[in-house]
Amino acid sequence: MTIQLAAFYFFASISVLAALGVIGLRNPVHAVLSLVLTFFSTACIWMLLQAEFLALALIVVYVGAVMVLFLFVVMMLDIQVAETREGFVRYLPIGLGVAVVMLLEILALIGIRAMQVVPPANPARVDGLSNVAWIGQALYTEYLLPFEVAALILTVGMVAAVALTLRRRKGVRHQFPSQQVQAKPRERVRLVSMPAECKEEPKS
Amino acid sequence: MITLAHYIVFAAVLFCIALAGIFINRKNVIVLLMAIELMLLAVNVNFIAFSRYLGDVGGQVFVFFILTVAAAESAIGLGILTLIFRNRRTINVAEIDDLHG
Amino acid sequence: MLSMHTLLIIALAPLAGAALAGLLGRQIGRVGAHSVATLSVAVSCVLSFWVFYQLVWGGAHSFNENLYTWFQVGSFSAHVGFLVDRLTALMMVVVTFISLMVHIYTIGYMADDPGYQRFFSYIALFTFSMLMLVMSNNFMQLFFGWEAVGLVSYLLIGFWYKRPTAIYANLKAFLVNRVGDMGFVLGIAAVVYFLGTLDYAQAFQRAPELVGRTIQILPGHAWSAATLISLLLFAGAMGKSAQVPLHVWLPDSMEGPTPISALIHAATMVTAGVFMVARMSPLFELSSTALSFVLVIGATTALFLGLVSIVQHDIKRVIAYSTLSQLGYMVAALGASAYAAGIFHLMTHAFFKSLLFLGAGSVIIAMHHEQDMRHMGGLRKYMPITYITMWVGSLALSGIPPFAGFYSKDSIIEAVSNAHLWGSGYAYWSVLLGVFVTATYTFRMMYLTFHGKERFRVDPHAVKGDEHASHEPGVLAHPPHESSWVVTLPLILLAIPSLLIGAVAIKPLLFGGFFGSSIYVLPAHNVLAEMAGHFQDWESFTLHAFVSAPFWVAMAGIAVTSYVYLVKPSLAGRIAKGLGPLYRVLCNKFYFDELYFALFAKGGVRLGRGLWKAGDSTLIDGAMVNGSVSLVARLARFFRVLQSGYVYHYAFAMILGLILLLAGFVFTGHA
Amino acid sequence: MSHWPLLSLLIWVPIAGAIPVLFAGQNRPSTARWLTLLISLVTFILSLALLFGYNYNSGAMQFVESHAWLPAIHSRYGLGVDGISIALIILTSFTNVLVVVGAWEVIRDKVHQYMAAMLVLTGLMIGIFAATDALLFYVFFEAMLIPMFIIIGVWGGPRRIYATIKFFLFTMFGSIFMLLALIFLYLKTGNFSIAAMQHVPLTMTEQTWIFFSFLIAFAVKVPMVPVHTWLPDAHVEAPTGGSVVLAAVMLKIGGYGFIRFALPITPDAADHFAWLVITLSLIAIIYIGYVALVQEDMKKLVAYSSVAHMGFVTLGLFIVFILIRDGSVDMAKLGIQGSMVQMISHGFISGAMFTSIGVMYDRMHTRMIKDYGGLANVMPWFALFMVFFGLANAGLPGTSGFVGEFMVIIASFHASPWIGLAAAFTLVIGAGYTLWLIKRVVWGEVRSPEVAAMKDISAREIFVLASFALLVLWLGFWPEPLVHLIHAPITELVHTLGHSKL
Repeated sequence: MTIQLAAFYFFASISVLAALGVIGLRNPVHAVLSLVLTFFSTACIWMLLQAEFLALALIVVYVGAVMVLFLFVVMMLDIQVAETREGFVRYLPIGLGVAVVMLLEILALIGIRAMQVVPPANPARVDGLSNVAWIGQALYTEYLLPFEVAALILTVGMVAAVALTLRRRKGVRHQFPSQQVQAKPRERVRLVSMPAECKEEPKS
Repeated sequence: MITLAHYIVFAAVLFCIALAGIFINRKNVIVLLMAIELMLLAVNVNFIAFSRYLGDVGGQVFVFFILTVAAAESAIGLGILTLIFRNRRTINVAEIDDLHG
Repeated sequence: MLSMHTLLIIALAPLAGAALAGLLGRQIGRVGAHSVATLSVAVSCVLSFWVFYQLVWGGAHSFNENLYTWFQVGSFSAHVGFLVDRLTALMMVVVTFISLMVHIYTIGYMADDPGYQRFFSYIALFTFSMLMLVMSNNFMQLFFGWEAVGLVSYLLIGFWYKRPTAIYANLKAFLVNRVGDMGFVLGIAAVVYFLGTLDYAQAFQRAPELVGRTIQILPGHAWSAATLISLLLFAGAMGKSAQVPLHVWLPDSMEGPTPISALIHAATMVTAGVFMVARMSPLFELSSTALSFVLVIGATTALFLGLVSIVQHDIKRVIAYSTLSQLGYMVAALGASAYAAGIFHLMTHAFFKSLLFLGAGSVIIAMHHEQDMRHMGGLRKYMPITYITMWVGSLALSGIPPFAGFYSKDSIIEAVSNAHLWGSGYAYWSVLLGVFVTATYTFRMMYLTFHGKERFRVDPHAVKGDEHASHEPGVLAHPPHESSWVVTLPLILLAIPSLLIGAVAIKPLLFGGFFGSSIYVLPAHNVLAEMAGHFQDWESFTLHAFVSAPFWVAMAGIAVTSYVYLVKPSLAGRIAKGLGPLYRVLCNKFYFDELYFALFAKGGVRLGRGLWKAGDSTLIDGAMVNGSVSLVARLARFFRVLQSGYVYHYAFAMILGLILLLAGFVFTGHA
Repeated sequence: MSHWPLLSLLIWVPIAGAIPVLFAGQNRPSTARWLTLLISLVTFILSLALLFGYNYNSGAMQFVESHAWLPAIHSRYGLGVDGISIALIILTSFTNVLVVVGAWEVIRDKVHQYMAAMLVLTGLMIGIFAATDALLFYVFFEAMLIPMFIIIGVWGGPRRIYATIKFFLFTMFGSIFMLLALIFLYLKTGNFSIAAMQHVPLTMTEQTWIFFSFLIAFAVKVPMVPVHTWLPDAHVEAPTGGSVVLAAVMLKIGGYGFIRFALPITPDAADHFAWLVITLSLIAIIYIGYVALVQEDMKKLVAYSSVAHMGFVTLGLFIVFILIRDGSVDMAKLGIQGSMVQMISHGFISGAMFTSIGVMYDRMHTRMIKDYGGLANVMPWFALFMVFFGLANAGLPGTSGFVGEFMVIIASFHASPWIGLAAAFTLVIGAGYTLWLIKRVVWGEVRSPEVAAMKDISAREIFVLASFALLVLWLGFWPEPLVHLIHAPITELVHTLGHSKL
């Protein structure tokens, strides 16, 4: 048993346990934190695969951004835990049953024995590059258009998320800068010409 | 040595846990979303493992894109979630059945 | 020589008149309308006489030219053109002359009708249509004229469109005519089929090819081509010339104004069938079966519809049935291959029958639109001109020498007696007895109208308000008086030919080869040639009458009628009662109307409703269209239960599917 | 002339013209009207220009335009016309002008949208008649449904939803089969050119399947018995303009489809199943005649009479096979000529009939025959037109209604006297239902105070009806120009039909 294998088993078991926590924990905040742990351990496994860039990206993007978003949402929303937990016990066996059947099927299909292959030399190293440079070269040449599209998707996702959650509350006073800028003096002051009015002098 | 099989089995286990999560947490949208994230993660593990063992950069690039899309997806998903919660004061999926035919 | 321009003017002048009077009627006013229409027809009339003169005495040849191509498909074409030979010219003269008389008469007759301009427009249009019919040089244009006169007849019968009876009658007239026209169109199609052309000249030239050609109509029954063509064409003639069993429209057509009854339903349009058969003589001659059919139909019409005339009370209906009977004579002449005699009778009949109708119209004006003869009587002292001219017409109708009708009718009877076709025996007895019937109803009408006691009373206070409104029968506001000159002038002008034309025309028309090549008769059928053998001149023909059967039969009819209506007026009622069932059958016109109404009108509507409800509504829309819709709806109602709307149900289904798919791969062993 | 993309202009001028009309907006109806009229007139004049550049002696496509459209499936933006198409295109653009004038004051609600829909509809229908690429044809064929759907669905009568859905479903049902047939032919020929499809050899089995696909598609459109029931419903609910376009142009697409697709692509199957279509046509003529007789709704009556008249179109097209078998080529041409003339003539007559009914409906807001009576007393000019068109509908010689029927009857008598007899029956039954309608509506005493209050037609309505009337008369008295226009392509077609594809 090499050190890598030991590390693999270590991170994998943490990851699996944390994943079980994600679906099993009662408190949503705990579940999210557990998910963070899953991601983190998986990132470590990716490191073992010498995919350093993606492992770090997973931690930075997912753990740093997405999971924090989850956490915010969970904490902001006032969720009745009891309500969302109903049926948990009832569906546990069926859920586990389905999962196990599925797992067995997948394993049977893949054929574990056939996959007992040792990894070849790191392909990035073969080309004399670091992993980051290796991906970067592919990304900015061959996959340039998808890359730009991905950027667009992210932007759209952001705009959509903002648009979805944006709301105008009633009874809240807003300023409308555009209208304020366009205001003209004529609209503000109204000159009314009135007949001259003099106080009626009592006739003497 | 760590063989390809290790990674694949690991990914399959993650995937099935996520699957079970969808079943048992059927009412809680947040956990559903998280389970989906887990599934994606499992898939990503597969991609990277194969990329490494086949020496093909395409797998890793694909993971990159999946991360992008997943981020966008969870942002919008959470946006919708807050909207639902704001309008209905609940995230219980059982009460969201407007599509009932 | 004849030129296209002259003929175009003849045909188009009335059309222009019709358009002006009709479309600009309000602008040009009443006087304008009748001037324009009358003038246009007068132009036609004068030019027609000129054309006639040119052809008969001027040595002009027949004119046959196409004006323009109607359509051309491959080698098959239809044209619009004119064929003017002596037969056409004779018809043109008759048509335009009588039309002109009717125009003049109408100025007086319709003087206070609100539809004055419309009326002139219609009759001028009629003149145009009729001219197109007779001047045509091909079948297509013939059919155009044929239908166009039918159209004008439709419009004119329904001229007083507020009367329910009038609009019923015009619909009936059009539809019954259409039944005949259906045969006519098929006849034309048959001509095209066998002869490959629509042109008269070519068709007649190729006609001999028809001999021996047959067509399988029903499997195993070969029909002679000539018979098929002739019978189909004759179906059209039966409709237009109101032969049994398509005669039912003509009596009802009397709902139209009287000038129309004279022009269209006596003198010209109804004789179109006779003209057509004469024109088609090269085709009809080829089939003795068809000729027999024509002969029997004509003779039947002549006798049996004449009988109906005896029991009518409406003066116009008496004349209408008499027209039917006379048309029967003409058609019988055609069946006997005596085409010239048929045309001859057509001509004399046109004059004296329009005279009778216009005279009846004059009487009707005098009686304030009363048409029932039971409320007339003794009118001779009020309206002498009408009285005398009507007698001329009546004597001509009854076939008393030397009036025109005698010559034509006598020659028809003789021709029929000489015919050798199947059914000619029956036909001969029918037309002979018809003479008795003719004399009877004619004299009855004259006696009831002009002689005997006055069966109306004059009461100035009886009629209030509208003069034309229906009022108590037999009560007049003013005493009857003679009509104005525009009415009597045409009567006099028509009385002259009614008196003379027979004697003048018999020799050239029947025996002088007047028609030349326009009429073709097989030598074996040529009865007129047989008669020509012992014909010398009209005087001897007249004298011969006094020793022949028809004259004495007519005299017998006159005698009986005179006795019944002049000597013992009460006898008529007793005879009617004595002949109970027969009288009823006659009064109901042999129940043709009732039968047709039940069978075709009601039956058609019932059939239509049945088809609509059962076919369209129930079978197609109910079972097929809405049935498939409701099937889908039912299926959908079943499947919608599956759509719970819960995301996790869908997810569950999806995962289940995935598991099954994987299991499938696992067990079949290939992915 | 030749370097102008005349056909493209004809299609896109009205469609593009719809945009400014839409921009005229709800509040400027008269701008929308005048603009629409202008565009319609331009389209009409452009369509007349086709006549001048047309070579009458050639049966080939002319004014051809061809551009790459969908290179992946070898479909081209291909346009071209022969005499048959030109006749129908002119009918379309002409009808459009009259419909626009006819709707002038009648449509008050959302005028700009109505006018725009009409323009788009016109452009698309012209596209149908001009397409030489089957896929392009199909696109126009389907797209045309949308504006019609809107016209009936928005400005229609009370049961318009039922009617539109029925209309849509019937047509879609038919066109799906056509699409299948076109895809099959594409796989066979390698492109979507109609001309190529006409020349590709096909076995009898293939032809049979393709023929029935086309038959279903076009039979719905024509419509033939028994898939005709959408037509009365659609007509009854459609606004006047919709009815006019529906009757005058849209039904012709079915006949056109037979001429362009079903007959030349599958001549042997069409020959083999001619008896079926002939039987259905004769049923349409007689059975529908009886059904029309008893209708109480005027529009339904005229709609049924349309079905009966279109029966002549299909009859004329399919007796051709019997005639070719007998060797009477001229009569075969006459049959197709009769069909074409009948289509054009029916366009004018039914358009005018529906306009007339629209005129009455605008005044009384009812289409029931029993509510009318004695219109001749209060509306003499209208009565003149109504009677005229009624007689034209009954096929009176001198009107266009006669010409087509006459040709088809003569040709069908050649095929068999019994077919001729059944076809000629229309003379009686057609006159029966039309004149009975006239009797109950136009003649008689004034029926009610509402009728007495009706005003005679305005100058605008006279213009519309008189335009129709002049054309009806012109075709009736001198059909030769039309016959000549379509003669060369018909000769070509008969020649094609005479040669087996097997």
